[in-house]
Amino acid sequence: MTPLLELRNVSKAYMRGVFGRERFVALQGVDLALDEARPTIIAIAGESGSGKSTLGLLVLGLLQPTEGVVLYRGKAVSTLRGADYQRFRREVQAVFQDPFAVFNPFYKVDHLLQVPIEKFKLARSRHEARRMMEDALQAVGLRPEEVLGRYPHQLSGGQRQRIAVARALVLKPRLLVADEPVSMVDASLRAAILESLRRMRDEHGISILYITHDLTTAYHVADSILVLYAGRVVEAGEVERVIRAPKHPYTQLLIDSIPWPDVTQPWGSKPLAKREGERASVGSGCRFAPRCPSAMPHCWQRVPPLYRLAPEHVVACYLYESEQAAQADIARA
Amino acid sequence: MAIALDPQAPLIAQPSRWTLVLRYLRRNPSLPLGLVLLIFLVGFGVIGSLLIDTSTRAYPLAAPPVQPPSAEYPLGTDRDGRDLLAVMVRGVLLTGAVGLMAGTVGIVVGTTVGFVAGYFGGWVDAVIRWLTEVLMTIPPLVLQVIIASTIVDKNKVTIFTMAGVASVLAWMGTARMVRAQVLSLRERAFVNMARLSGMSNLEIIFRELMPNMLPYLAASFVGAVMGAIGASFGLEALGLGPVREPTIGMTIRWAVYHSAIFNQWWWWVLWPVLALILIFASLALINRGLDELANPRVRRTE
Amino acid sequence: MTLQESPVLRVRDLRVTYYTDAGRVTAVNGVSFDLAAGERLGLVGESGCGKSTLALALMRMIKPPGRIESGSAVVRTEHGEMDLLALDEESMRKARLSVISYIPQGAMNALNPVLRVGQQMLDALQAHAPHLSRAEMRARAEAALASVELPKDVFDRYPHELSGGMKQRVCIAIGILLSPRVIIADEPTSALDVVVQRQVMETLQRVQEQLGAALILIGHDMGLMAQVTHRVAVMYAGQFVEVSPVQAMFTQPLHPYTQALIQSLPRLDNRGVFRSLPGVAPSLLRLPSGCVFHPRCAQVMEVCRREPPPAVHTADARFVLCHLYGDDENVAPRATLTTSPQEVRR
Amino acid sequence: MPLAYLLRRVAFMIFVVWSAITLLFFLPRLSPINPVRERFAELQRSTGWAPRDLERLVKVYEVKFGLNKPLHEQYVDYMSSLLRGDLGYSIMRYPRTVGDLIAQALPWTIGLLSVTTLLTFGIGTGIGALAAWPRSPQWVKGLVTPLVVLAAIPPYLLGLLLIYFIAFRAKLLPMGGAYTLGRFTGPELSFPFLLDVARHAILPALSLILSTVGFWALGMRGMGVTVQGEDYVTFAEHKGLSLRRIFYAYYVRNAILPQVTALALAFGSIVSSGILVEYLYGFPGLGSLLNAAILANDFFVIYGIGLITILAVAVSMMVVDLLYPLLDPRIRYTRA
Repeated sequence: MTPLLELRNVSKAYMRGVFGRERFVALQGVDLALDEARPTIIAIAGESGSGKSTLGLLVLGLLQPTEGVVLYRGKAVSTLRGADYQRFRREVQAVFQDPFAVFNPFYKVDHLLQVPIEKFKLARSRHEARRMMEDALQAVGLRPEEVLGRYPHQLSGGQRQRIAVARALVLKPRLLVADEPVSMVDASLRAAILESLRRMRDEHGISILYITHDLTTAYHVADSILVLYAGRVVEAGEVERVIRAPKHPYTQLLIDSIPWPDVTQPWGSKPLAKREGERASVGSGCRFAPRCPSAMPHCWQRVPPLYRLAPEHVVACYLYESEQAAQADIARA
Repeated sequence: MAIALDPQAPLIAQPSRWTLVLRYLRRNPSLPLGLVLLIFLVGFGVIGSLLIDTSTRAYPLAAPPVQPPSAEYPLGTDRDGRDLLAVMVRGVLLTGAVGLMAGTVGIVVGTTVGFVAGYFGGWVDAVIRWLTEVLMTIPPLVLQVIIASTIVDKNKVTIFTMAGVASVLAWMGTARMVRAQVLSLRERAFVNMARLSGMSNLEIIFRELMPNMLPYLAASFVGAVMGAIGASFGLEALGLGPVREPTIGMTIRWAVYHSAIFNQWWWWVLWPVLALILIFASLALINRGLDELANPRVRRTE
Repeated sequence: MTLQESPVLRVRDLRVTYYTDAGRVTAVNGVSFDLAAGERLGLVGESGCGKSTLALALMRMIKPPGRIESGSAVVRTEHGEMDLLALDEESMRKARLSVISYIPQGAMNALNPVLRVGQQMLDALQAHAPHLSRAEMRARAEAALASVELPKDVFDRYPHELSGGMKQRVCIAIGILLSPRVIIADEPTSALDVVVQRQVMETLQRVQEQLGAALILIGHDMGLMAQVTHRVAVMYAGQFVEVSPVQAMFTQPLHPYTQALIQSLPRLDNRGVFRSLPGVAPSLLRLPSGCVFHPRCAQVMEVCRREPPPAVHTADARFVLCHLYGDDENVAPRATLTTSPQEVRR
Repeated sequence: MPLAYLLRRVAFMIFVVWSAITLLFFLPRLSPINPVRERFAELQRSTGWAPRDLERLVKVYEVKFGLNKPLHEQYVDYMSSLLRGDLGYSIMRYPRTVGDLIAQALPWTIGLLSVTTLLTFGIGTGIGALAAWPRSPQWVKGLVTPLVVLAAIPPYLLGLLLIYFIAFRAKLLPMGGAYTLGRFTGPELSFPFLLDVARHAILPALSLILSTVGFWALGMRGMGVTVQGEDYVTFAEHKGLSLRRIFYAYYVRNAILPQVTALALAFGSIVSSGILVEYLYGFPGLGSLLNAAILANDFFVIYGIGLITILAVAVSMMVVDLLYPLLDPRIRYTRA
């Protein structure tokens, strides 16, 4: 069966400088596949500059890969035209990080919901459109009469972000890219938004790419997780396994540094091998080698492939060389 | 588990729109001041041309030459026998017309160029940036002098020629502003949102970007009008203006040409200078007011 | 810990009001607390609850239309006590950095882009210790850089040549340059990745302990508070609603707001459980009657709508502002973690 | 400064200048107006003298000025003579060369404009910096609106008012010219002469200063307001620095960066920015020369003036780009 979404060896490089002489590789050789039959939430985790947001924009078709291909229902996204393109546009939606920036300040918040209803002809009448909007707002815990007809700056960040989620609900997409949807929302409201995401998966069969730097929320909402470091996948697998027993030295460092809100779960004891800001260029080797406490000589030579440790757990690290090299479709959980 | 509904939150009290407008005007008096001046000038021109037959009185031989202000000629007359009151009335309208025409061309061309450069980028942007860079190295007055003196026949200059010459450079400021604005707006997430909602490029430009730029465009338009009036005035002062039309600039040109000050014909100089100063002052105040309106730093405090 | 006995900072009844176009906004509404030398106090709350205003008030950096209405903030130094809120402008200027220092949020832009890092440190020394020779100043600055584990050459670098974590360390180095008694760190790591955040926080903690200074850590990340602080103050709509030692705060929160807040946090042991706090923070322009939290409170009572709650100091040195604990001296919490706000919701 | 960057920047400047000159070359040649014929028409209008064999004379002059050749050959000739620094002959003052006329006028212009530009920059930037500084007295902030109006008024108009009120009515200063013609036969290096020149320069300078000081003040104020809100200014206050140090090293030092760029550009355009005022006061700089050339249809002089203004602007833009990284350490020599 054709996967809903498939990334094959996708890389994205940005050109910098006036004549594009500097090449900055944001993402390199990423493979990913999602089946429609089993809706799932995949967390894409990594620190800033890891390429996680680039991955989201590539999936949304807002960026084109420099290498590899992004396929939606078996067709390359960049070549979609006509009805196929309309279907892709409607079925692949997003919730972005900044709940203020997604609103056009010129319009009332209704605009965000009205435009897709109008463009995708989801409603036969204005009355029906209005009802759809109200239903969606209620589904995310907002009172329509309190938010409709107001301007974005008159609402709180949490309310705005929930409207953005409601927009996704109106469209009933097949795939939702949620790029840091709660990082700019007060802690007390995060749970409500994450809960809406999970219900989208359960009740509407929507698959979600949950892009985040925050592993605590990833742990809570996602089924599987994919950890990026400097544009490459370093570890991926079922979320419980990866968070509870990380294998890659970077993932270990990352998870060890999570400040859990729990006094019985103290901050990690792992030694911090290298300092921040020292990301020496590594040419052809593992990008993490300069910071890695267990780096071996050949880590500097070649990029480690993904090794499969379990049916649902792969890691790109020579420490696990003895394990079997894995297939690319890591996320086909 | 259902998601908890917000308990009824008290709506944040917003002062009424009018209160906000009044408060804004108190903080930013440039705009109303400029508008009052502008209304006065327009009123002077419109009402004046209804009361006075400017089509004859503003031209030579309509009155005895060099009369100081009197009951019959409240502003006096010039050496060629023009009634200066009629000249002022017609001149304000003509000068305004030149500015409006050139400003309109400037804003339309500038907005289009700026949008194309900013939104599509790439080589189009590179060509446009190269062109503006080149045009920027040629001082505007010099370029306009060259155009007006070598392409246009000096004796056949009309106010349309003036507007044409003035608009050659009137688009650049707008184009640069629009390009910069588009570049910053384009990165905003709402543009991505619009694309995900199925909007095309054109729709994004007109429905999403353009409304946000209205205050900037308004300020830019006023700036272009001001620039065009300034440019045409420069050309007129140098004798490259419409010799047969009583624009304010040409009136000053003739007064200087005939050494009006030296001959003690002070009224011939003073009225047109005052009129132009009023025109520039009103436009500058409006431009500044709109600029502050467009500036998000100011708006955020509302 | 016997922290209460000799407070290095004693804040009483601090009130800050902003006079805005839309009306009067009391951003800090009668806050009192003590801080012991060497103590790390966390200050948490939703955005707009007044926590940054409180910090700015202690630095006397409230600008119009804001105004400090009342209160005192007495710091104990080796030269005696001084009330920061009663000092004249010039003395306050001298007190900044040398008595109380501030490490800003978003250190990305806190350093002057056109001056070298070293010069910005020398500026601070020149303003406060002009009697030092140039060489002594340089030595002090370099020592400060070393104590935040920055290489020596940072002294001669421009801010844009440093990473985010390094810039934050420079800000910490500046903050400790004159050995202040109190350090206020306003979300010092909010822009940093978790690994860097941990490194920076560990550095801050270490230098603070070396100095024996008190630290006020402002933030919204309860996880960070749990890891770093001794005591946590929870702020809501301009008031402290609960101040408790960190252990007690996380195991047995007293105030319903704190309870809901802690319940909403994702931890390792509650995967997939989503409990959010209903409602939105009230507008400071129009505060609810009685207890400001009552419209969102799961345990709201009739009295909460009418009367402001009493300030309750418990025997185990905790503070809570809530009608639930109004009557008895030794508070036995009526609501413990077993009855969560969600479950008792109507 | 990396040599490669310098070379790239110089090459870019040459490219821009070449583009502009080429534009200026083709613009008038696309026009139907024949400059030689215009010159004779002008002569006829002013003196009544009309040559009998006009067509032959026109031909002769066209050969003399090279206007008879095909366009591309003219272009090559034009470019190669420009490279030799030869701007051709003036039509109105033939056989004097354009270069000669410009060389005579240029020192006057540069003298007047460089002084006024520096003065206005200093005064305007100072007012602007204070207008955006929160602790300034209220009246300084109130200067902004009058400056907006003043900045919008062309110096020529102010010049007219100054002539009328100060020179003509009050008779405080001379009405025009660069020096008293009766007292001096020509420029000389003596104290009385310089004093005389200064007296003559006050009014033109004042018209320029009054109308441009607002430009600098508004630019500085705008930037100052932005810098005021920057975290590093706030942090400097948190550090307890003296107000003086914050004002100069943290606030002005950052806000002034765009002003410096603008100053370099203003220096690039000093040859053109005073044209109208010079002409008004009969000040023997480029403005008066340009006005004479326009009256006489002396296109070669007009082009010559256009050319050196272009060169001045292009060079100063390059200088800005080369010097800016010294002022702002964030900018490195990578742009081209």
